[in-house]
Amino acid sequence: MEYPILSILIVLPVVGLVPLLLFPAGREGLIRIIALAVTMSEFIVSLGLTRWFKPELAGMQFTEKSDWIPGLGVSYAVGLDGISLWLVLLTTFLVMVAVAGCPEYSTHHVRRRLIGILFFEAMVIGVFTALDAVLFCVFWEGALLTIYVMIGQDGDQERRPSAAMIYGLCTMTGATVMVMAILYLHSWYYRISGIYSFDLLSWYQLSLPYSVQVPVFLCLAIAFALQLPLIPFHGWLSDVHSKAPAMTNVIVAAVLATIGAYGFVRFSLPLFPEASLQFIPVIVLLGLLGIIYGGLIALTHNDGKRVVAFFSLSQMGLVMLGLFSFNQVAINGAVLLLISHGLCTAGLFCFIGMLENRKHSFDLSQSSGLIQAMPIGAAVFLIMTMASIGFPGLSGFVGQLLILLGTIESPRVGPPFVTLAALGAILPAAYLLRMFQQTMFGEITDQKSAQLSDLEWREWIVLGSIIFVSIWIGVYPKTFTARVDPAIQNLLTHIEQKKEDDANRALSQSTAEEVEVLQMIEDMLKRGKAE
Amino acid sequence: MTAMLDFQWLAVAPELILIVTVSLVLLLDSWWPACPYVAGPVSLCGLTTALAAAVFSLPDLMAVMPWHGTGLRMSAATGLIAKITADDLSHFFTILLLSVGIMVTLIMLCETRENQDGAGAFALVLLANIGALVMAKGVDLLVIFLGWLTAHSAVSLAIGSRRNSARSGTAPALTHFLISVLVAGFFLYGIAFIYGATGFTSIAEISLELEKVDLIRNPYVLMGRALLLAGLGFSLALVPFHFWVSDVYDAAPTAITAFLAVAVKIAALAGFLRIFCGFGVGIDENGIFWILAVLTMTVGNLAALAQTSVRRLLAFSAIGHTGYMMVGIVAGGVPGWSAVLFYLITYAFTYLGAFGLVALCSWRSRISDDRILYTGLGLRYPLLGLMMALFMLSLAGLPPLGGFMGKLIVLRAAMNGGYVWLVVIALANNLVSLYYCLRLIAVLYRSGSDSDTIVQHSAPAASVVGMMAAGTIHSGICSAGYITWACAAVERLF
Amino acid sequence: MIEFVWLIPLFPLLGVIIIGCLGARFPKRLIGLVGTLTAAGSLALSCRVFVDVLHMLPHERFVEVVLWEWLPAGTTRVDVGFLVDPLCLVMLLLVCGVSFCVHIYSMGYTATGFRRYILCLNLFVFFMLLLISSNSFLFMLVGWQGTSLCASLLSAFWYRQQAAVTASRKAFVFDRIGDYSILLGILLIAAHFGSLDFRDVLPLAAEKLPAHGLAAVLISLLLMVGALVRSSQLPFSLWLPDAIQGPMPGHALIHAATLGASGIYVLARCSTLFGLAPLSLWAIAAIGAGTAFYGAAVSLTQFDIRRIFAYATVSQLGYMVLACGSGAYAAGIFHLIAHAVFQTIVFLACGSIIYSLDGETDLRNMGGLWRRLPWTYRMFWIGTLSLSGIVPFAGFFSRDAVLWAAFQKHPVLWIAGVITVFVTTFYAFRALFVIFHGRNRPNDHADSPMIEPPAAVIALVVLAVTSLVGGVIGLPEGLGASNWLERFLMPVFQSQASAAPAALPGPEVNLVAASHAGGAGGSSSAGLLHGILTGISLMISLLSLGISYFFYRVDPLAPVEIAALFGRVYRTLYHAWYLAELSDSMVVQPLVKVSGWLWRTVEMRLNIVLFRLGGVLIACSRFFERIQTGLAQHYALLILAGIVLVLAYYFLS
Amino acid sequence: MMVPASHYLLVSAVLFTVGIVGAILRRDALTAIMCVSVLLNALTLTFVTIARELASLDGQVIGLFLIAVITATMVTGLAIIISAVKEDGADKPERSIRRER
Repeated sequence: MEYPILSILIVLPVVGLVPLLLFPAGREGLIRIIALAVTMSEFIVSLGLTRWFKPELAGMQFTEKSDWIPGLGVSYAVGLDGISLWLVLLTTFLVMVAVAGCPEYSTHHVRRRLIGILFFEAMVIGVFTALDAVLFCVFWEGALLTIYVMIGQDGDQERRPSAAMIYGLCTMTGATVMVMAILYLHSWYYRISGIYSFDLLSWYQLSLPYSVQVPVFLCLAIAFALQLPLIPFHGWLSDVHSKAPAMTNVIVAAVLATIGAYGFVRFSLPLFPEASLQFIPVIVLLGLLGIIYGGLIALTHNDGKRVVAFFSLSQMGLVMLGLFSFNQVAINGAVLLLISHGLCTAGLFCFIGMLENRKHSFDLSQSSGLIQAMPIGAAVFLIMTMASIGFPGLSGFVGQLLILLGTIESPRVGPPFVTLAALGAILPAAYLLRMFQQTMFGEITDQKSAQLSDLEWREWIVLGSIIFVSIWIGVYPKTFTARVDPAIQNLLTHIEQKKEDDANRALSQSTAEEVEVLQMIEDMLKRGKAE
Repeated sequence: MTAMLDFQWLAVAPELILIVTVSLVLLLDSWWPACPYVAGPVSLCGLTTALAAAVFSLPDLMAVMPWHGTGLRMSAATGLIAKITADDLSHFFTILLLSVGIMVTLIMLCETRENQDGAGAFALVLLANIGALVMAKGVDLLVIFLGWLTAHSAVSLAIGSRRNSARSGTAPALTHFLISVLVAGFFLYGIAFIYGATGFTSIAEISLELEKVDLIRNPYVLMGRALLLAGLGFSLALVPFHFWVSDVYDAAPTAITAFLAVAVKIAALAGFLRIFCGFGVGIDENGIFWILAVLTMTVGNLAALAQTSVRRLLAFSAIGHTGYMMVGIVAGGVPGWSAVLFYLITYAFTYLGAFGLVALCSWRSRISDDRILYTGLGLRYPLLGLMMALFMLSLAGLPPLGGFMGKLIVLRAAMNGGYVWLVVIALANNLVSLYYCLRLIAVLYRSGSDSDTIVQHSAPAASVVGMMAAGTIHSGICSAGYITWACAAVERLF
Repeated sequence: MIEFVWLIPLFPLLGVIIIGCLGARFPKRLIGLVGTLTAAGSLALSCRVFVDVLHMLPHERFVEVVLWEWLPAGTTRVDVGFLVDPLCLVMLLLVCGVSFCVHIYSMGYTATGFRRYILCLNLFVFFMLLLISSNSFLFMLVGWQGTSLCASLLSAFWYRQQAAVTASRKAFVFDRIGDYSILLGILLIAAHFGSLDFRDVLPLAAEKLPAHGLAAVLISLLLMVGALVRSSQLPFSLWLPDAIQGPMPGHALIHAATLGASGIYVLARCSTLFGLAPLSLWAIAAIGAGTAFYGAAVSLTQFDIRRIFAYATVSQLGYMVLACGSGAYAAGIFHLIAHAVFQTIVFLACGSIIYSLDGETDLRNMGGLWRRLPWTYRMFWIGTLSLSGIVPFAGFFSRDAVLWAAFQKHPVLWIAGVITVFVTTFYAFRALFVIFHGRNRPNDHADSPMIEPPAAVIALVVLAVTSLVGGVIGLPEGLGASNWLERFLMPVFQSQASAAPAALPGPEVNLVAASHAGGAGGSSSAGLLHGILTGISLMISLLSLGISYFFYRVDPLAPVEIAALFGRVYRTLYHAWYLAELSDSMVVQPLVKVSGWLWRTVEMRLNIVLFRLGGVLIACSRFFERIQTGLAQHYALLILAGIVLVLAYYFLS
Repeated sequence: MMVPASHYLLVSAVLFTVGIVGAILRRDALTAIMCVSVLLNALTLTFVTIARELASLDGQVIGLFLIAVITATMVTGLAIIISAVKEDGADKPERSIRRER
């Protein structure tokens, strides 16, 4: 495999949006076809990744490295391991789905939205593959900015500025804090090794004193938690979801959350083992809080989009639990749950978008009896719902169960936590089924929903493909876990080994460590003054 | 007479060329007063040739030039030599300043049609450019002051010489002039103090003197330092000295505003670098720089937060950017100063572009309220909107634009210098700036405005905007080259 | 042939796929045919497997068929695999047989949305077969949740009726509660055993878990709650009666025959674990007895025939639970089979009745149907007799076994059971007499389509015959006969029998020992006692039959008077002990309140902080703007101040 | 008799202060600029004094040089004021210092 396949993946969408820029605004059909072609080819290329990916290898694959700003140690370094592999695939797949299932309503926005989505795709793939902190930062902020613009542009009219602005502020706060943390790490790496470098893989070898780990960990945690979102950083979530159009929602719900979780995997866990271990209770508690809080609110809420939003909030709580139980199985499950959550929310939002596309709101209190108008749609929606509530044999179940199984075995998270977390596997049944029944069953209330048209073949294919993947995960998850496992194994061993290093150091010369650090800080200060 | 021989005329070639151009422009203007279109191109040619001269004179200058610079003997009787130097640093600044001058002239061309008294303004900008060059090259306090005064007086006149979109330029001209002259007084007094304490005005000798004799805590020297800081702070728009900025930027002709915001700041930074790194030995000034940096960042960005007029917003955020540069200065050393220089480049790109856009948009339509003027601009003129958004994002320091790289590198220098809290504050400010930039972008794309902004199609200004946009992106993505240049420029000093 | 056991659940799935994908334009008859064929296929295959197993020695009748690894959960691997053992086989035969009959019956009747109906049925059968043939706790969950989903879909079959929709959701949510508890149990098992395979967990339970240990009690209690919710025992017995709102034949298969039974199946399957926790065994027994009585008593007062027999089901499930609680799992399974058969008969009969009356379900509007539905009438008789346990129907033997086991556990349980016997017979015949011989003629539905189509009759007859002769598989040993079923199932519970004496304290020891000794056909005293008890229960049911005949044939006013006499009791019973109202006010309303509160007070205010901060910043900004007076001299002054500041720094630092 | 240098410096400082105060307090532009010129001339005096103290001619040269500079500056200021007045039409220079809101 000599081709720079990752760079191709990153560049392809950007190249693809050039023709979109060139075409006049009048030609939505053509534009959509082009965008679809681009995303499809992107997906096919990413399938190539699985083809050439070597499951047995634990480390990074398809790596490329070239200097960007040599003086500062900033480089263009990309690579892929088992975890990011599936996340990249998920992204390409979902973007394809979103473009294919993109509702035609408000056609004057379609072009802009497609451009946005293509750019976003490039950025996100960059985030998943970047091995250089600055590069990661660049892609990260690029992605968030795109989302901000998309929300701001084609959200609902009345609430849009505030929703978009809140989102923008939250995420930009996160990004800023992240820059802070990265600079801090950079300076520490220089202080310890004497080399300017932003290279993640070499940062992994860095063993920081605990006092340094904590603040940096917190900064990064905030940055990532804002994307997940983890309670209480979810202020933007429900507004954005309820106001944004379906296609944006697909992307936001499915991909953004994944970015956040990925950040934890790529940065927090390997870089700050002690801090992460220290903060397990906090993170886990927040996760549980999210699970229960989201579930409770969703129980009686009437805005379908918000319900799905809260659903993803609680799912993310479960994911965090899995990640921070530091257990092979649980992290495995977390990755699977990420994928499945992406698929489910994407499917639900696609369907909602198709309803909106038929000029039909998705308000639970108003729409009912849709099954009479669109039986196929109802069936598909039912399967989506089941997949989301963790119905065995579909995608949700596997992830949730692996997380729970791993968590109960891990000594760091006690059974009480698991008892609460299991609620996250149960509660969705209550509100998602309610959503399904309130909209699909019952008498038809208004004339408009009586003459709804059932799914057409395009929408059929879109949702069908999602269901197909979901069933695949549910029935034969080994396809995915087999490639994820080595990476996680690698991560855990890395963490353990670093932990015992530090333990030894603390054992041998804890005081000397302190002195050394103080010394470093002092002479560094001197240097700063002198210049 | 012998003194004349050892003077490197080549070192001042750009200035000489500019002087010739100035006189040419004025003569032309007096010959054909009816035809203002000549002045612009002529001064453009002058600037370009000067730039070319500066670029090509580099190698042989490097060869012959002693590091402490060359000088022009002012009086045969005394040994007083007004020293200018032509090291890498001054070369860097010369090229930067000349290209900025070119851009500003191009922007001016867009406003020329309306006011017939165009030529004078062109000449004044050239003069100001000369002043800035002298300031950047001088290694003698007096020379620096001379350049400083020239630049500021010329700018004051230029401000008064023409109208910008909404209002007359004379009022800001008066404000600027009055304050600048006052500050000139302080500047000069500072020089007087140091001269009195050490007996020299040339920086190199002063620093030697300061090291030799124990003058560190000498009150006169301290007074001198403080007053010099004030003098340069005025043109840098550091916070206690920044009050004139918003009014002047708001009312001055756009091109001149651009010159003030970019060229003058560059020159002032050069002077700052020469003076405070020149005899930086001795007392520790980082504390005051730290305070000034924090003040400047915070006040600038916070004040920009509530602005509805784009000019004033740009003015305040320019103050904020000075604050970021101060962060680099605090970090100090080669990393710090090279970061500052790189930041300067990206800042120049962004601001010239932004002001070019303002000139394009706000000239014809005499709407003073920018909220109406810019609402939905991005929908009516997609390209313009895109550019504006680009510059705003660069101001807010978002990747992969120049602004991001500049901030990143400056903050990195500060962080490596151990100024963690400074970095924290800077990033907090960055967040604030993000807010108003994003809000402006939102305004640009807010549909349903009834304003009929006629954007006049002025090729030169548009080309400026285009080039600057390209520069903003390029300096963000391929920043390596710029950074190496900046490092090379400051290496000699430390 | 055994290695093809996975084909058994596959057949119905095949039917689902065929009907679901292609069935859009199939004629109704073809759809029915496909459904029946698939049912027949799995029935035939399971018979084949059964025969194969019969040829094996009792102790090696455990065959595990693993298709592929499902969840790679580190050390605890979970497979997509099947475990063929006697218990599984019995259930297989039962489910396939009943589903076959129901399919045949369904072909007779056309309901609107027939395709949906058959789809739902087949899907249910598929999941049910998975549930009973899976080889690990986790894989069992697939069937477990699938069945509940299909059941709730069927309850919401007529989705226009809000009541039906609500009921179906209620059923589903209740089952999720059960799932939750079972999930926790499974997690605990995984934590303690490091495996979830029945073959690994159940035999080793005695070694891995300390008897009476917290772990054992916890695990067994959690599993118990799940099972009890499924078989709708107190206090979770709300959902099943409400859920019966769809087409009756479907409910006959799902709610009457198999769904509730799956809970019993789990109890039997985990017998070993329960053996280790006598506490939970006692709980199970008590709950079973209580529910048996509760169901019967409530059913006594209902007028909606669907509800009558729904509560009958609840009560019968109570018997099975009681049996399991008494440690006589074989008896429980036996009663499960018998009950499945006769309850199916009754439900199907009700189906024809309701159909012939155009969806009329109220007892008070029925009567004298025996002429219009002769076959249904006869079959209903058989069903009722078997339900009320009259010799020689299967119901008699099975219930007798249950009661005997209960007596061995504790006489009080037996007494409760016997009282229930009385009530059961009473309400059963109440329904029969009122429906078929009642005085008030319903308005004659001459226009209603053909009644009693041959298909339906065939299905009913087959079931009736089974119910008539089914008793032979479990003749009570106490009376010297040989209980084939118990011996066949023994290997499954053997491990428990071996583990139990070590675990259980005094009395149970010799009781269980006695039961197995009885199995050996030993102590005659036990046999005598058994005979006496049987006689008593038989007498009681005959007596209650007579009473109900007197009430509903001779003197119809008597029941009304009695109802008036015990007004309060009557009303309590009629409202099913107000359980619904209780749960609503205790659980549902608080949740709704909390949810609303969270939304209003927390979620809506989340961004307040952000806004407040923004306000402060804007205020600062305004202040800086106000400083800018626009007067040059003010600026000069401020600059002067700045210079002073700098000077101060220089001189003070 | 010899007047000590400190006196000169003092005088120039006083003049400087007077210039500042005047420039800040006087509302009309003309006076303000005159005060500024006073201020600058004070500086000239300073330089000359220092030169005399150091017994080097540099200071004197600087003084001469400054006089030229000051003149130029004053001319600039006057030019601006004239243009302002011309624009406003009214001969009330103080108005033109204010920023027009």
